[in-house]
Amino acid sequence: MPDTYPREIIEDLVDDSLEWDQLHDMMSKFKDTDRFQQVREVLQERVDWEDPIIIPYAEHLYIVAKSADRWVIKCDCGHEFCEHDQNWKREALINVRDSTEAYREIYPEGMHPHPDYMELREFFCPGCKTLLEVENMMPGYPLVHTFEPDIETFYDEWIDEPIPTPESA
Amino acid sequence: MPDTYPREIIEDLVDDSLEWDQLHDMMSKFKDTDRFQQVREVLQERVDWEDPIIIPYAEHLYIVAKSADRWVIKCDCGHEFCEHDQNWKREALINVRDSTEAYREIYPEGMHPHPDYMELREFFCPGCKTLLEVENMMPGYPLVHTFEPDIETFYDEWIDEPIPTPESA
Amino acid sequence: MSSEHDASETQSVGEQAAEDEDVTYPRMRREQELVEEKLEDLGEGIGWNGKTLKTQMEGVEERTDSTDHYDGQEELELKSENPIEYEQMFSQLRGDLVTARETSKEVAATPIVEQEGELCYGLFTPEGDSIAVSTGIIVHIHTMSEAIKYMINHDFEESPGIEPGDVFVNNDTHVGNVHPCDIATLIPIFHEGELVAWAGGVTHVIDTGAIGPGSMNVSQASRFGDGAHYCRKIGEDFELYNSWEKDYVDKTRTPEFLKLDERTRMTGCLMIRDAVKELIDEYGVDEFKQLSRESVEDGRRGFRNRIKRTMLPGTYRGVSFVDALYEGQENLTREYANENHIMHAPSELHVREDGTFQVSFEGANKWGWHPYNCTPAAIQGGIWVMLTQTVIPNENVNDGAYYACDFHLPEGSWANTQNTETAHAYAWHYLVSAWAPLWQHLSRGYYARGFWEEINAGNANTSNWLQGGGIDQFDKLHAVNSFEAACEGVGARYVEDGEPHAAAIWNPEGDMGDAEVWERTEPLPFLGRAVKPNTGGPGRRAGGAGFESLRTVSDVTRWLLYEMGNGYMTSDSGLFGGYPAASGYILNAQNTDLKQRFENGEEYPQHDLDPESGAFEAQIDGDITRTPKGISTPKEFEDHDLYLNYLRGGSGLGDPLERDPEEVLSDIHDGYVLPRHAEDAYGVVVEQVSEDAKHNSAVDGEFEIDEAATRDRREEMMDERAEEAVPASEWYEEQRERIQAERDLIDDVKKTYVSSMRMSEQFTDFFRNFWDLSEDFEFNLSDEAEKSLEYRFGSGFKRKWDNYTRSHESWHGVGREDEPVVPYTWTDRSLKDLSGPSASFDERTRATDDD
Amino acid sequence: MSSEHDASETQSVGEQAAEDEDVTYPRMRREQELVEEKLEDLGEGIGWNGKTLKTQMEGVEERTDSTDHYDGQEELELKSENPIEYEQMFSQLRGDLVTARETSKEVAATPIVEQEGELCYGLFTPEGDSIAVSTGIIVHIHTMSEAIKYMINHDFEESPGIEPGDVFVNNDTHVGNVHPCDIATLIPIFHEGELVAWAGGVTHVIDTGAIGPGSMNVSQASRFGDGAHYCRKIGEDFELYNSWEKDYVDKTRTPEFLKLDERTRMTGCLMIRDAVKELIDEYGVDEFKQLSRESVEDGRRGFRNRIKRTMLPGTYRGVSFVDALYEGQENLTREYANENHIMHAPSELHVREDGTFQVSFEGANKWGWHPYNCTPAAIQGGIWVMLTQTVIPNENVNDGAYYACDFHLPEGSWANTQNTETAHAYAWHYLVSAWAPLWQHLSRGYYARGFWEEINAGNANTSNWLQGGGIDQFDKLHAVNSFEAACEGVGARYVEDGEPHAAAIWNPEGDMGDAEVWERTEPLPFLGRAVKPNTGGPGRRAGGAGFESLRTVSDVTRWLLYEMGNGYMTSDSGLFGGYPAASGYILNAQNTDLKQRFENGEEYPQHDLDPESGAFEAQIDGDITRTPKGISTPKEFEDHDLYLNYLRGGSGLGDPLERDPEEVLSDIHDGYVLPRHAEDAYGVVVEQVSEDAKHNSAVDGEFEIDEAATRDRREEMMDERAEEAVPASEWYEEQRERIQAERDLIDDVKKTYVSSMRMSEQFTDFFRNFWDLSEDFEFNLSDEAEKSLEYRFGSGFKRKWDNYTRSHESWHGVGREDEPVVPYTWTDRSLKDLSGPSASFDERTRATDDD
Repeated sequence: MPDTYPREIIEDLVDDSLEWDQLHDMMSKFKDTDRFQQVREVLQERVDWEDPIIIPYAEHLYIVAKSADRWVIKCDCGHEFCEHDQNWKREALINVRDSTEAYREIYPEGMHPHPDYMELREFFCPGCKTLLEVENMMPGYPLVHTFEPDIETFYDEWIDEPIPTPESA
Repeated sequence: MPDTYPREIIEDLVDDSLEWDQLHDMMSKFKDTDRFQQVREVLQERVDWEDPIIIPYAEHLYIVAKSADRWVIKCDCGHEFCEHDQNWKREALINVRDSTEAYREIYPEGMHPHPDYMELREFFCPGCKTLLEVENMMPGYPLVHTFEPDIETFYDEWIDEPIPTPESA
Repeated sequence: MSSEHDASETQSVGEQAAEDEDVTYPRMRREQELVEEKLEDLGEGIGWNGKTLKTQMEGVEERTDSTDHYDGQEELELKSENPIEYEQMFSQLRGDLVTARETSKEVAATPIVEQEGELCYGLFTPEGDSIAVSTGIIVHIHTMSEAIKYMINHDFEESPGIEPGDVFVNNDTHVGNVHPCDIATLIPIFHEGELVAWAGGVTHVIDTGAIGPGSMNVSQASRFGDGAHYCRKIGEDFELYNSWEKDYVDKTRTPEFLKLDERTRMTGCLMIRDAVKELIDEYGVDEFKQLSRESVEDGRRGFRNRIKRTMLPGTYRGVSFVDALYEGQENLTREYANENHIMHAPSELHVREDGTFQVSFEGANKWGWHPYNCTPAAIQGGIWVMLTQTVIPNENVNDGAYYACDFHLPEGSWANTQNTETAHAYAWHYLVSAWAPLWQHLSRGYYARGFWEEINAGNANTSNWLQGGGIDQFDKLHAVNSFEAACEGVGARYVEDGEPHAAAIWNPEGDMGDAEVWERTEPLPFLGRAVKPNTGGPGRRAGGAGFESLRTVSDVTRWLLYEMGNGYMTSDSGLFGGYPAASGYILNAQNTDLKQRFENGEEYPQHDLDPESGAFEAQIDGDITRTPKGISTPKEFEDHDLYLNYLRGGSGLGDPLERDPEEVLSDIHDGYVLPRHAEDAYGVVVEQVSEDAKHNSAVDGEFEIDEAATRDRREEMMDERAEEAVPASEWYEEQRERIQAERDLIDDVKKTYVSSMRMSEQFTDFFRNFWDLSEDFEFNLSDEAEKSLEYRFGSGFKRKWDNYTRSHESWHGVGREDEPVVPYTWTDRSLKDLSGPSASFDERTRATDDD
Repeated sequence: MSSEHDASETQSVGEQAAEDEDVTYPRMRREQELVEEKLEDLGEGIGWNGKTLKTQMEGVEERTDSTDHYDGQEELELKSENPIEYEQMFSQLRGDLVTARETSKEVAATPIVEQEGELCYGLFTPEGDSIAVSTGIIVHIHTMSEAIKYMINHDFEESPGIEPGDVFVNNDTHVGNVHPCDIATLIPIFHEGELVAWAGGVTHVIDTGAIGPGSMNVSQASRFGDGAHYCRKIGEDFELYNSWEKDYVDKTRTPEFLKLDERTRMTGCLMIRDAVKELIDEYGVDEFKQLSRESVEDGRRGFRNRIKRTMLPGTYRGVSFVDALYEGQENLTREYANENHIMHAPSELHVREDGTFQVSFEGANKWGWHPYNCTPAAIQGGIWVMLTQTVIPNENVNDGAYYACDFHLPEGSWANTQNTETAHAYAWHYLVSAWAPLWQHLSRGYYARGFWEEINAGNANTSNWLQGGGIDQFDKLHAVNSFEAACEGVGARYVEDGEPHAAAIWNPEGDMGDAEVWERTEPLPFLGRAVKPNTGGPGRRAGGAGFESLRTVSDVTRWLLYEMGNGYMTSDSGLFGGYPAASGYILNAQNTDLKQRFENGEEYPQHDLDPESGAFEAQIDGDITRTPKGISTPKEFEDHDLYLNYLRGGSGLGDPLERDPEEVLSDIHDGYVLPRHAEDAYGVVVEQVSEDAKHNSAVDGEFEIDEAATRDRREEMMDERAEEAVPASEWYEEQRERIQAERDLIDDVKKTYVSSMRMSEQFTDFFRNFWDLSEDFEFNLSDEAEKSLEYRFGSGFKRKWDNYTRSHESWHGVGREDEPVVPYTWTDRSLKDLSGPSASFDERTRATDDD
């Protein structure tokens, strides 16, 4: 019983170039046990920098090892945001859409939130200006620290591998 | 077992001069079988005219026999309204209270019907001007023919007596 | 009496009963075995001699119909052969019912039941006809009767089964109730495997989960806001199901009160069951069965005898109205419920040659999107109780009286909606207003027959109802409905003034209740309570005065209050020249400075004795609502807001100018009449003895009669009558022209006429004939009014009963285009135009004149 | 398929089942005898080995708690020793459940059930844990589980008894339901005198008698307007009580539909019972019992394995909001319900080291006077179904997944009101909006783990709900609620655009339904139906587009319609730079000239594809309501009025500037995107090929890309980003100052913050810490907002459950002032500040890592 996919399928997945039937198979059949490792390897190949990827964090973003005990959040453009357990949004560029005019660029009349009730916070990478996240928030809301992976547990207990370091890479 | 009251009690009743305890006894004890006859006799004595009373019809009003086959509604002042099976109100004087001003003679502010919703129709005897009935009606309502006694059944079947006539009186 | 205190008392009474059952009543188990044997082994029913209940009920109806005697009881064998035993048995039953009520009342928690006695018990035949009743709100005897018949008719015997130890509940208006807040507990009583009787009890509970708080909310337009409805089995072995105990508590804002009320009813029903068992032990079951049959027939004959002895045969007619103003009300549950309603209740009573009654409401207008609609059970129960309080005010009250009355309630009218979508939460508003002419029918009969001591001008419109709820002083969800409304002025008698602030007709024991008691369950302290002047109608005999309580609000959050009563119309007319009682108004004050006034020891309002005086307004600052309307939907009140609870007076009797001036003077001193109205209404001129003299001082001598001026004034008034009144014929022409031109007739009024005309060919003919209008005369209505009628007439029927037994056929027998079974005699046709006096009587019921 | 046609079909199916029972299933009788013997003669319970159900349930909980394996099933004996038999048995059960659903669906009357498949079945252990489920709206599997546990917990076994042939109903939200319109039928399955399982089925019915018509009315403020609630026994011997059949029909506007729905559920449950009996016949009861235990434990392990295989341990956080605007709405049932609400749903997911979930809503704000409140059963059932559709999208779905999740729902919040006075009729409005971040938690986990094919930006806000009722084209009282809402745009996947007008998440089978089918039960003809542009959120992968139907009204009287959806807020955010879906708006036209337009063959509106175009307004005269709000209370509609039913789109994923311009061009041609937004949102410049070219023509080639201009525009937009965006630190200072000064913050927003702050010390700390506010920082509110909070916080609790078993203790475990059992990590404290990664996990559930 195969519990892995061929490398080229994983590459297509990462490149978002899978055909629908391939994708459908992947969704409805088994979940491969080496997916994390394969995807990480492909991603590591795709980026232009050497820091070992510890985990893919979000589209364009990675937690990478700067040393054995320092992990940071880094954009694929090379911009480094912050320590891995900090909220990268606090280091991003932000644009807030909170007027009817600004909303109407994206949505037709009447089909957008009311600016008094909700604003859109667009977070850009200071390096490449890519739009990394859009938060729809009630005005005045704190920034949400969306994801804090438990890296040690993951590596130590779930996949039983050492956490990558610059040395191990 | 007594099933009749003394004549003087009945007279006091007709004159509205019973004491409360007498009245209470009358209400809570037996109903005398000859009441109709006694009251009719007393009333007949009280009125100033000779037409035999067939039945007391309402306060001040009577159905009296003008002949063996003609009965009319008559006021104790002597005024004759109409045939016994007609509505005496159609022959009365009428005053309609249908303004706030008119209402306020009888009731304090806010405590009377709204003139658009209800009027008071006061019916007076054309003879003695006594107020005989007050109807509280929605504007536009027909006059109500309140009471049509079935005299024949009453005399023939319920009390088994001949209906009074001028001749029998 | 705190509710906690009550709870412990209850427990002792209620649990004792439950425990006793297991230990000392092995009878129930024995009965269960016997019934099981009959049902399963023998395939028999629980009726007598193995019949099913349904077959047995059909037999009773069949025999009643074919013999015109209840159950074919042409001879009252037991009564005639052993009259003393009959009376002993009946009195014992009656006594046991009264005792059950008095004892179980102690279990109750609310002042509604405990102070006002809003409960009653009945003992019924297996078919649901009442044999004997307790004291109390016995309107519900007949509604319970309908509920039992409904259960039989809809095969509850088949499932869920009717077995020894079972407990049933009903509060569904369309099954048999006036409104959902009167909850009935019904238990079957078995003997040797046969159902021999039902015990039933009703209490008026404080909240049944209507869309607004209080037992009789006013803001809903349909059943869907009327509260929870129940008609089902809720227990076995005289224990309530756990599922039931967890169910209804969330369908009320006052679960603790309802639990205690239920214990009350259970306690009473079990006591009645014991009493029946004892009676059977003593006299044997055959005697009991015979008694149960004969007592109903005896009741039927007793009613007719009483009628033949005290009334006159013939036809009595009257009409009454009441307003329900919803235009502009807030928080209605439907957009189209925002309209004004007028109830139109033509009332025609035929007293037939055999002493039976035929009551017809032909011409009643359509039901409406308000909670004042009625079911036949409500009207019949309501009128039955009204008759029991008047015609047969004695112990021998049961469904016999009902069997002597036929009711014809136009199907689709407010009096018989036959549509389970309609709301009924305060059906009494229309019901009590509609039966007003019946008082006068009876009084006219009594007058003609000479029984003047029985004459009564009518009753008060039972209102205001102070209701509401929110989070109370104990930080709990709560609802209130003050039964101060059980105390109103009574209509004038022929020989006495109407009693002031006495019992409302539907509860002969009602009184205003102790202020302290109300305050214990209602966070609405009294600022004042007093007789209210000029509420009773003027007359030779004056209508009894109502009273008023001025309440404030204390220690609540999100508290709602509302008013319910007549406003633009007065529902009860005077008699023989007496005037109707005053109509209602609303007075509230919100955002007041009461707190500061308390703190500063300043004056604050305690009354609104003379609404024109400005006294109230002078003593409080705030947002004051003073309106002559009578109904408001729930609105927010906060601490230190004010609410006037004005309880109405009764109507007057006789020409006020015939009233003894001394009595008018007493009226002033007693606070029944304001001095200015002594002159305007009575022609009695009074003088204030000093500048300090106050009306309503309850001190004699503050006013004096000016006798000469009074004489003059009265003569002058007689002259004014002669001058101002016109011959009716003149008035007729003027009015006819007004109607043809639709002049000065508002839409609400015209809508009422059109509604009745669409309901009834007969009324249409009457109206057109009386005013000599064209054959196709119709009023022109606004679009809104047209729409309102279209909506309601287009709603059709949605009936609760699948099958109607004979006694329910009349629910459909009226309002047809052809001649209805009820003769309609409002048109020019008089009794004489009928083929004979007896033609006014339904063929079916003519022949019974054996007694 | 007409309802009449249906009725006859139903009869054949339903009655056949009933008849068969008597003839061919003497088993039920035999079971009844056995149970009676146990209960009465032996004094035993109906559980296994003579235990009562309650004792048995306590045993399962005890063993689960002490071993951290469901029922102590540490070894899956059956599965490990005889895996093929285990799988065969389970598959057979699963297949039988699916068959029961497919077969019984044919009995159904409404398109809701018949077309949309709004029904499901489950098989449960005696203690109410689901063993296997059918397809369909399986959110109700877990709610039925709660209902069974409630019945056990509240001693239904004692009374009314749980016996062979019994039928139970539940729709009470506080017992175990999302909202009252989902009615569950539950029947116990016995074998040799023991309860071996429960069969349960749920259908979404068309009307349950809420204060307004339709299954999910929006105008009520409390339970008292939420419709009828049931939790009780309604039949024996697999026959419904006559009392029940006469009861519920008046508690709905659509009795005929509900009758058929009930037959559907009965049919399905009886089929499941047969299937269980056959399984037992084949494999023996011990195997079946073992299967039922092991399958739940297996499900629990399966969930954890799946999580450990596809997700990352750690903490996921998100927040969502939705609006419910009631200020100025008409016909609310309470005066103080007239206010705007914002749902605040902070969502914190801890994926623990053992693969279990801990979901916390700490910080959620208070419940409100609207019908969008939730019970724990609703949230847990809702999230359970969401997980079954995502994490475990296979056959092996049962309550095992539930046993692998802990929920912490602050008591008193909208997510766990613990107050039976609250309204819940459309709990989904808050529920679906609140679980939006969970999609993203999962997607972030999948992303980190490499399972990118599972990534999904979220779901659409499920709305609009077209609902209403009145007198329909057949002159009958009717209610409608269009399940076109079962079809919405889906959120973008990582690797595909979101599906347009696909299934709503809570019903994987949902589609928009045939217009003709809706028209058969709804007097609301379609004028047009089309994909709605710009409803999906822009992104590299676009959110799936919603659609719209323009309906008119035909041949009705007193017809009400209303809207239900988000308006001022969008509830689902985009992911990874994608934008949220568009929010809703309301468009109606009343008093129109549509009739004349029809008659004259003139143009009339069929769509509102571009609200800015003026096209709609140009094609109709009348009173047009166009408002960006999403909710309206029932309002009157007449023939030829118009109603836009706008079904929402899904949210987008990834930076829109990364979207292939060719795909944007396709979007235009497919009607997903209006041309002007191609440039504004995507930086794609298109040109119209000719003046006649239309967007949304579904014809390719009407627009062309200007590639150079597109390149330029996109570069320009990147520059604009650099210029206009500011460092977050700068933004932070500005915002901090804004909050301190309370500048540009409306009362509705501040009220929401204050509500959450009063609910939660933790949220308060988080908010103050984040913005570096003083220790006593509070927002100043208007009097109205203060009152609103005071009213609700002052309302206290009114709990439905008397006793909570272990699994229900968490309903009270959150929101305390001291450290709650859930670690709250939103404050500066990160995972690392805890004593160790495992410290984020409740002690009780740490140790289970045996599989």
